[in-house]
Amino acid sequence: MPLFRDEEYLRVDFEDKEEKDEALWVKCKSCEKLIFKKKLQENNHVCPNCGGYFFLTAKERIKTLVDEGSFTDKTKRIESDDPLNFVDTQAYEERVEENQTETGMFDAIIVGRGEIKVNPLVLAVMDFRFIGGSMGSVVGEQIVNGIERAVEEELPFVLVSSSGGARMQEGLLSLMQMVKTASARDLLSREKLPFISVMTYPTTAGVQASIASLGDVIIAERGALIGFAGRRVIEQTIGEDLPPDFQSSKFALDHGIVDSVVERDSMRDELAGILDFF
Amino acid sequence: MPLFRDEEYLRVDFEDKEEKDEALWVKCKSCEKLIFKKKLQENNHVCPNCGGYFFLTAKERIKTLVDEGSFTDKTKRIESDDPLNFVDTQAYEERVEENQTETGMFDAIIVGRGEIKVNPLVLAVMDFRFIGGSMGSVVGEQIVNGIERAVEEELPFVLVSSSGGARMQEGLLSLMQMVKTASARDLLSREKLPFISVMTYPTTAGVQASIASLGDVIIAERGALIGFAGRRVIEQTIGEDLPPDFQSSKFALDHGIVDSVVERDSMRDELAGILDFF
Amino acid sequence: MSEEKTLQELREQIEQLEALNSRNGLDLSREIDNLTEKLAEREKDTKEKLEEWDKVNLARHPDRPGSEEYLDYLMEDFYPLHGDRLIGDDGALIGGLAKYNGETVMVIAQNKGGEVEQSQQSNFGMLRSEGYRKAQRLMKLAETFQFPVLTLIDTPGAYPGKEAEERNIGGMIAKSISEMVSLEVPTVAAVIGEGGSGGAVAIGAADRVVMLENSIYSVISPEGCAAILWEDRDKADEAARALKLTAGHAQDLGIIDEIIPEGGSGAHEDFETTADNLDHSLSNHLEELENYEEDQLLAKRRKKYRSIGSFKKVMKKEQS
Amino acid sequence: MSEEKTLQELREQIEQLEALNSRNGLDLSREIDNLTEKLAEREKDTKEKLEEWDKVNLARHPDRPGSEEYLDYLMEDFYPLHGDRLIGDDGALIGGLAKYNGETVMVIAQNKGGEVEQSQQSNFGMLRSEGYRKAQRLMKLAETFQFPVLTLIDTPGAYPGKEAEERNIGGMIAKSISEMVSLEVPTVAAVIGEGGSGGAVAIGAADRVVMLENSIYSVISPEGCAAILWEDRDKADEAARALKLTAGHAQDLGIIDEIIPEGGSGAHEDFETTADNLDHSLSNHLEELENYEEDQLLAKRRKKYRSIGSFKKVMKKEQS
Ligand SMILES: [Zn+2]
Ligand SMILES: [Zn+2]
Repeated sequence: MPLFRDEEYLRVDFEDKEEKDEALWVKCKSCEKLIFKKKLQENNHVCPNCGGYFFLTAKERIKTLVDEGSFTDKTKRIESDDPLNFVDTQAYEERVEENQTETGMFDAIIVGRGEIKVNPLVLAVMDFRFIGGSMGSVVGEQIVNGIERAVEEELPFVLVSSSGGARMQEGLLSLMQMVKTASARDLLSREKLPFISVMTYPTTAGVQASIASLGDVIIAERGALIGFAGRRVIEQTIGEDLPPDFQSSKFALDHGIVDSVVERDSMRDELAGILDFF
Repeated sequence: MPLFRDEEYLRVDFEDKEEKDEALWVKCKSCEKLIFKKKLQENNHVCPNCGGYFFLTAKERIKTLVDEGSFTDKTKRIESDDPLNFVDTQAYEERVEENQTETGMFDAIIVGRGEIKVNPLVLAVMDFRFIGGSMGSVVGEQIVNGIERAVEEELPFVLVSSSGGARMQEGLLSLMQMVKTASARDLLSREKLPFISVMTYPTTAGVQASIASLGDVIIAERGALIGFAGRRVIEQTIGEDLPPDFQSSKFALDHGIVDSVVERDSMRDELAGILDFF
Repeated sequence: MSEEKTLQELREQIEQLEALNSRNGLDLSREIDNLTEKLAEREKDTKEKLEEWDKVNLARHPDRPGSEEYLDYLMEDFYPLHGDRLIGDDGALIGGLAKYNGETVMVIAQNKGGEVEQSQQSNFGMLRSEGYRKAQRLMKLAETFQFPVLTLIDTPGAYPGKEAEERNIGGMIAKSISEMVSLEVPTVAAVIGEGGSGGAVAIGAADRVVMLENSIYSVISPEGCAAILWEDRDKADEAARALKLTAGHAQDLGIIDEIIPEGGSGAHEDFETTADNLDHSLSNHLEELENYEEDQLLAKRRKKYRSIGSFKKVMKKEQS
Repeated sequence: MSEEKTLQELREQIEQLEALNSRNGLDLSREIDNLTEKLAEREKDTKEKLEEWDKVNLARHPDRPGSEEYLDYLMEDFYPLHGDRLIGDDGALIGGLAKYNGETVMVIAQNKGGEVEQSQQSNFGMLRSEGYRKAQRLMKLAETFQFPVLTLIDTPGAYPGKEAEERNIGGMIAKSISEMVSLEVPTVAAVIGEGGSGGAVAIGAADRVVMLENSIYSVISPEGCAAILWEDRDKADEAARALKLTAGHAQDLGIIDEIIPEGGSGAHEDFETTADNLDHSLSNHLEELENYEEDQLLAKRRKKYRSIGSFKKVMKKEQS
């Protein structure tokens, strides 16, 4: 049974491309050992040797979480229309296209319906590869769509963030997605549907300062980066170096910002356990 | 026109006793100058020489606040029945009687209806002389009565605290007055009636940790003492001396605990100004 | 000790009088009766005092089971939630989602911690501002999802620290009480050890309040009371008696709804019986409360707290 | 500078070509036309860029009136409220009860502070966690009494400090947005100077949002954007243009409801005209909003924010 059961909103499967492009072996950044890629995938992208975490695409993340064959991609077929005609070192339009080609995604998020240990839910997962997982009009719209779907089908909503914040290239429109998502989030509470926010590496700036921080329960994956301002900006402002664990998951837990820090291997169980209460 | 327009709930006027007992001149603790008592009374019990504050009885406080002749005492004719048969170095029953005789009050609070610069309100004022202004069953009941009267007559409620906290001699019953008053306080919000809490010297422990901290607007009189735990207890716990301004009005303002610090001379204007918004 | 000495002296005196009595036509029966009566009274006093003080010691017993043990035993599942989303996570307050009798409840519990290290982490059950704020957060969360709230009270009192005052701990206690008393879900509070003043009542403004047999609930610690009223901390046992801080008195005063018997000579000796009894009580109260509509529940709760207090009408009395 | 050089070069080139043209039967008209067009475009670009950057400088002008000045001028009465009841009182956020057109409103305003000392006290308008918490407190207070909420936005952004992160400033901004967007009273926000990213929108989730003509509103500071995208902070002017952070653009994007003309060459030159215009606008919006029932208001607000965004349908496109 395929993991992704595609339906109406069929999206191109980018699995093949990845497989093609990449070697059979990858090197672990933590222990520098070569790991057989298949083995790594089977192991939630956690190094079987040292336990180090490999970066997860949205699709890979979904695979680590949902019951096999249960996930239906409901990501809306929309993409950025470059409302600002934004050009920096590259035209935004081009950048989006490039990112789409590289990732096989329309934008930095996948939203769908799935089950985690038989608990049905709407699951939205951000992908950091796509312009830093940044939230522009499309990501905002997809999150709101996901929430609305959850409300309609009376399902819990789970968001896995991996985002540097609001997308600069859509200017004020991106900033407004903070309000748009926060406003939609309220619908869940009104219907007594839980919203579980999972913060991974990184959950910062405009995303941490809006939807990601509004979970009824907030979970940080070990190894996450959680904060509003960037480390360098803060160091410049206060004129001193920050400790290495600054804005880490542990830091967030110690400062009452998240409910728990969870290993990648336990995330699926953790979510199933929480959903069970609602 | 008399300041206190007594009605049904006529209480004994204790003015005479005070006048009898005390000399015509009093010494200011701050500047050590002798002040003519009448002059002091006319000056809101603020030393005309140095600006130092003299201690205010509930009645004196009321005089500094309300329009002349506007105040009607509505304090319920109830007193403590010593539910615990409490005896320390003195029997509580005796202690209450003694305090009643000394102050001419039933217990540590006066509640009534009055006007501050033509703004009608229910005003409750604690009196520190009466067993440290402590809140037992009677004080709790009088506050709730005041709140209920305010709700009934659609008036704002103003509480001037001067209390060391819950009254030990009524044990758990006193502790429960924290819940009783907090619960009643909610009625005001439901009716969109403002509750202004004025903290004076002292507003501490069980009173600061309940009704006094639940004001829509919280004002500290300059010179107030505002806090939960006592200075000595904290010093013993942390093993260091506390700064002199610890738990002062300024301290409370700096730490976001109160909305403003007000001079005694301005309190009447301040309250009138605030009431005007509601 | 000196009390015991006095009693001993009395007993000896009576013995001596009895030895002298009826000899040489001497009739000391009245004196003997007097002294015997005095001794009996004195003994009763001492017993009562010891009883109250014994309960204080039992409630604070180092081996007395704490919140974590009860949650472990009573809850089918417990997912702890952490933090107040602003300052930090207070180890003295544990809370989270739990399954109880198959239903989800929100648990909010004061945690003294067992081992020395744990106790330090949990600050011996003394909450800071962030602990009360965390409690408020969990209460609101429970309200959103209509989960009943179950609180376990076990604290010597709020933490008397500098930072706590800077962070308006009094105001935070007030806010906790205010939130809890207005909460639109059923609430049950159980005092399982020490119910220490404002720090305890902050999570005690419930529809139903129950107490374990050997727990205490007081407006002030006996030591604090003794220091203020007797100006002598060593009079704590006397203060304990005066404060009537046992479950029995709390029930007599109409403040708690039930006394839960402990097994053996106390929960530290027979945890299971105690926990089973607690279980039974909590289940019953929750079940009863779930019969009420939201507004009925709130009306009943308001009425309950409206009526707590003890006073009498002032008779025409002379005042100066 | 180098931009001006390029323009100068182009102009000279055109002049030279024109001088050569028509002489000796040479027809350079096409080349001349091309260059002229290029010059015009380039000039327009430069103007736009300068315009954007000029506005950034105007919005940040040291003499630009701040919240305190507008409140002084517009409000018949203002009673400042202080503190967040937990951590402290953030000088970068002033707020309180005010009389406006005879009615009570709740004002929540970012305060850069004028004088050097004031500016330091108010942290140059950069709010900390307690500032956002204070804003939330005032919003809830306004809701209790059904007072409309008026916010004035003027901040370079939230304070990027260590303590701010320890106190979950991101979460506090999120909470502010969430509270504001659900507030059951009419809300109007005015950007009067700098509307700096998340720190600004935290008090900007209003029914109506207006901007002073020379104010800016941006997802990121031009400097920050330049540093990240151009890897060169000095490209801030270019970034400013790209970000389209002026009132005109904000209106084109459908994000704000009105641009308020400033007097003279800007509010710093003609405060009164500017303040009068702001007054007029705020009054109108408040008046309009007061026609709606609570639930209509909320429905309209939700609909408004639901629809903000710009995207297109994906056409069948080839993907690997
Ligand atoms: Zn490894
Ligand atoms: Zn003096």
